[in-house]
Amino acid sequence: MISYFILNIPSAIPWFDFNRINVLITLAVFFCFLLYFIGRAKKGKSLFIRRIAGLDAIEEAVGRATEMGRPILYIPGIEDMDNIQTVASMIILGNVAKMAATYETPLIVPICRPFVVPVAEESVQQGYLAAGKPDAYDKNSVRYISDEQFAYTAGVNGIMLRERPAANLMFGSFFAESLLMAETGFSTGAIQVAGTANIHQLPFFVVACDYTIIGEELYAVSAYLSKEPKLLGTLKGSDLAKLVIMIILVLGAILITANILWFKNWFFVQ
Amino acid sequence: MRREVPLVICFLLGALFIADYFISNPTFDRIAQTINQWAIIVISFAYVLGVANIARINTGVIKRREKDWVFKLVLLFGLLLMVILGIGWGIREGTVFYWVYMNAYYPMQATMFALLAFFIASAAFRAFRIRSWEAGLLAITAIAVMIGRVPVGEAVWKNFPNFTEWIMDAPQMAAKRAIMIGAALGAISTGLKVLTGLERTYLGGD
Amino acid sequence: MTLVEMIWTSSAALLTLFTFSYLYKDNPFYKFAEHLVVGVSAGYFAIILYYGSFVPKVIDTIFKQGWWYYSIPAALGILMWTRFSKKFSWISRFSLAFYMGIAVGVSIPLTLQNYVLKHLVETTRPINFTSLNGIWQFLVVVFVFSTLTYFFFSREHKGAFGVSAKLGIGVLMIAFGAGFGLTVMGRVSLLAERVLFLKDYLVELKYFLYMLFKYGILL
Amino acid sequence: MGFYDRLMSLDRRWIYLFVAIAVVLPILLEEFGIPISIPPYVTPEAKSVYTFVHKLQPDDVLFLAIDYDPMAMAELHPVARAILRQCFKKDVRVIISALSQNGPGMAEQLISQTAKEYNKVNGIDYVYLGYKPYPGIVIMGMSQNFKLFFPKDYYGNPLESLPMMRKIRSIQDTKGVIDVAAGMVADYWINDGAGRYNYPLALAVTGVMAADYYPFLNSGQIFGLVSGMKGAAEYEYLAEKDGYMKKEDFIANRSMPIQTFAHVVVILFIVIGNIGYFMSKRKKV
Repeated sequence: MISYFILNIPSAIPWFDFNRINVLITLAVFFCFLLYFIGRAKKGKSLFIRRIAGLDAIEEAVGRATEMGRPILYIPGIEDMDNIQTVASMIILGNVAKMAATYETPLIVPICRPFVVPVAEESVQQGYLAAGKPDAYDKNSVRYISDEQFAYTAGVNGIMLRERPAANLMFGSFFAESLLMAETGFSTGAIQVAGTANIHQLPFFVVACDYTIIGEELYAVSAYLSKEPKLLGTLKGSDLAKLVIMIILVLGAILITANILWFKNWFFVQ
Repeated sequence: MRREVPLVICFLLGALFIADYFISNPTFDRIAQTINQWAIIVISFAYVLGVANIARINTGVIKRREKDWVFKLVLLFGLLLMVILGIGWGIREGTVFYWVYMNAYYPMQATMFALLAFFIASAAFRAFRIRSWEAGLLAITAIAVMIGRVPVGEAVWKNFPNFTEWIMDAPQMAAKRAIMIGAALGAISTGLKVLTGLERTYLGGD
Repeated sequence: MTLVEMIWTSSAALLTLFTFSYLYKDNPFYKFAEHLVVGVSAGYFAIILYYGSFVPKVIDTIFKQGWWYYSIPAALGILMWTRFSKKFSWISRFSLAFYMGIAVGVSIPLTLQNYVLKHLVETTRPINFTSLNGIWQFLVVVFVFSTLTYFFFSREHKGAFGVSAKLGIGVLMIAFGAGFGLTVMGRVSLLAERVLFLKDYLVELKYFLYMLFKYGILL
Repeated sequence: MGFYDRLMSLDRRWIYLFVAIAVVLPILLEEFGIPISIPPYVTPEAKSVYTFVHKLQPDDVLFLAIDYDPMAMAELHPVARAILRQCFKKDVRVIISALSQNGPGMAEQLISQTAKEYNKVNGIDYVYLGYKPYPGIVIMGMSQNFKLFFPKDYYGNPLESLPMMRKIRSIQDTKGVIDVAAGMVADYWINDGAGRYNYPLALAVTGVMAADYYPFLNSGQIFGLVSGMKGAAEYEYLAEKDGYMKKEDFIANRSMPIQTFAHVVVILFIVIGNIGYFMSKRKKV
């Protein structure tokens, strides 16, 4: 049994895969960017982050639901926790739960993967706790529907048609069900805000929802909502990384036009 | 204990797998692969939580005789039926489990998916109004690509397929690349926040 | 076609129609189909997982192969069930953290490699204004650049920066329009498949009833 | 409310009705013996997949991943079938996996049916591995050694007992991978498969996914892309020209008229919506 793990390794194989040193360096540099800005944020230096329009849309949707006295539907996508979009969605969920708790508006969270159930429950509970209303937390708000994409969609559409939520928030990793849900949501007259980094579904959200959060904005919203300055620091760090990438893009194109190849080749991963 | 131990577990495993990417030692690789398989095992136990959640919520509705409670009975019946059939008689082709899958579950699933053909039309009708320059670009590109996808395109203009190809290759691809790069950075920074314990919403309160 | 087969196919056809009925409006038939599929699919997945993962990965490895260390993940899995108790539910966090650590650790370097570095390398191509291809290539760089500016959070979209971000929005809209247009085809083929299924069913049904009434036999 | 306002806020059920007519009409026409056929325009990315298979020699091994379930059958079965036919006709050997949860039974049907047409035998001319959950991990495993996740094939034969698998340890020993996929399995192939272990990879995906994979085509991470029903029609067209299949076996090409009708309906509605929008705006001004 143990022998399964002990292999005859030719001594020529090095421990470190030198082909990937560029990935390691890039990762380290990116991490340093993040640490630097988190450090600055911790010291209390104010960091400017522009207002992300999607945030207002979320708050407006929650407000609408409160006014109409109807529930909020929060759909966290159909993928498991190994997709970081689902992680970001759970962070946003915690904050939406906090808003819902403050306004005492019911919240419904249908789930597609059983492993997400405990995480969603923790996030919602945490939100209610943060709003100072732990007793208002309804155990039935997080509902596992089904693992199967379209059975899940059917279940969610059923909730939309019969419980008539006034706000549909869809954040996470979505596939073909995006338009099925968004069109049904439109027909029930709900205000809809969606966000995903799944590029193939963005067109449908853009077309059918009132507001769409695109790609990286999903992560930015999750950082922004948590209101912790140190988490905002990571947004700055990722902005700096983007700036560096843009510089590399231009510089790389110029250098390669001048027939200088090493610069581009350095970034090449086997 | 309640907070720190999980954070340490998360950090150590994350570090192990990041290291695995850079380490080419086969023994190390094999250990990492084995632990990776363990993840699947851990998840499979979560199904008990899922099924328990379904049972709790639906029996609640039935007990209180809320609206549509009869349909919740149908739901629980379907669930029990599949579990009993599956455990009792197996799941191979030709079993009742398989037939229920093919004739109850599959047609429903396929029809839900097919509804998209209708929804895509109604969404297009409603949303592709040229209200602003952005909406105009959206609508015009959509129409152009639709024409390019069917043989009508070639009949209208010989180079139509090439034109749609260009849309796919230049602006379309550039946008996807930019979204991809941005989203990847966002995902990595969120991932690092989770590993280092800066972000711990998923673990809940104390 | 036997009677049993006919009943099965008829149920498939009926459920197809029930689901389509939702296009008109929500109704009891759709409700029935919806609840049935949710229940059946939840049961289906639990069973598939039981045979596909639990039996071979847990039971077989631990008891048949005697690889005792596979009881570690099994124990972590069982710890998830502490969520049924209010007092001990915090223990389930160990399992959550275990899975999250692995998932995030695996994805970080791969995301960087495949979604950042590879596309960076491929976007840097020589600039060459003498050929059409070269001009397109230059445009791709410009488009990627401006779309990236749209995703900047540290600055307001004003001035030259705003112009670039605006171009970025335009590029995004073109991409979304193209994605939408490209999809219509796939969705229509799904609908066509369903319609063909119903057509075949009607033909079979006609034949079946014909045989039944004319000759009184069940094939 | 004026005519144009009413046009703008047309009940969506009218649209549904017209879409239904557009799909049913060509089917009825064909039923009454009036088939409509139009040759497709062949895109280079579909052609490069075709040429790759076309250039394989007898006894070369191709890895075919059937990663979709019955949901995507309508769109992806035609191309999977065309590739299998092409391989069997050329005596190229094929290893097949099915990493989509509901796919293995459907894939088995396709494979055994096609194999029968060409008298091919599992274990000698092709090997069908079947399904294992968690595609990312399984793909990494298969790229190192098939036996890690598939000690036995779909039919329960141990891999070492199959003559075809004697010299083949992992995907790295094959000529390349063609992944016919609906859903994110394709990403796993790009990242965890070809990305880590460097073998040629081509995709055949649903129309909706195709747009996402153009960047990978451009970056060389995949060498070809067959997109949806249209791609399948192109593939069938090429395969028919080189004699791999007959016109009667066309599936994708036959559905093209339905597509054309439906596209025209969608475009017409967009145009109608805009006419309503502009006319009602002009009136108000």
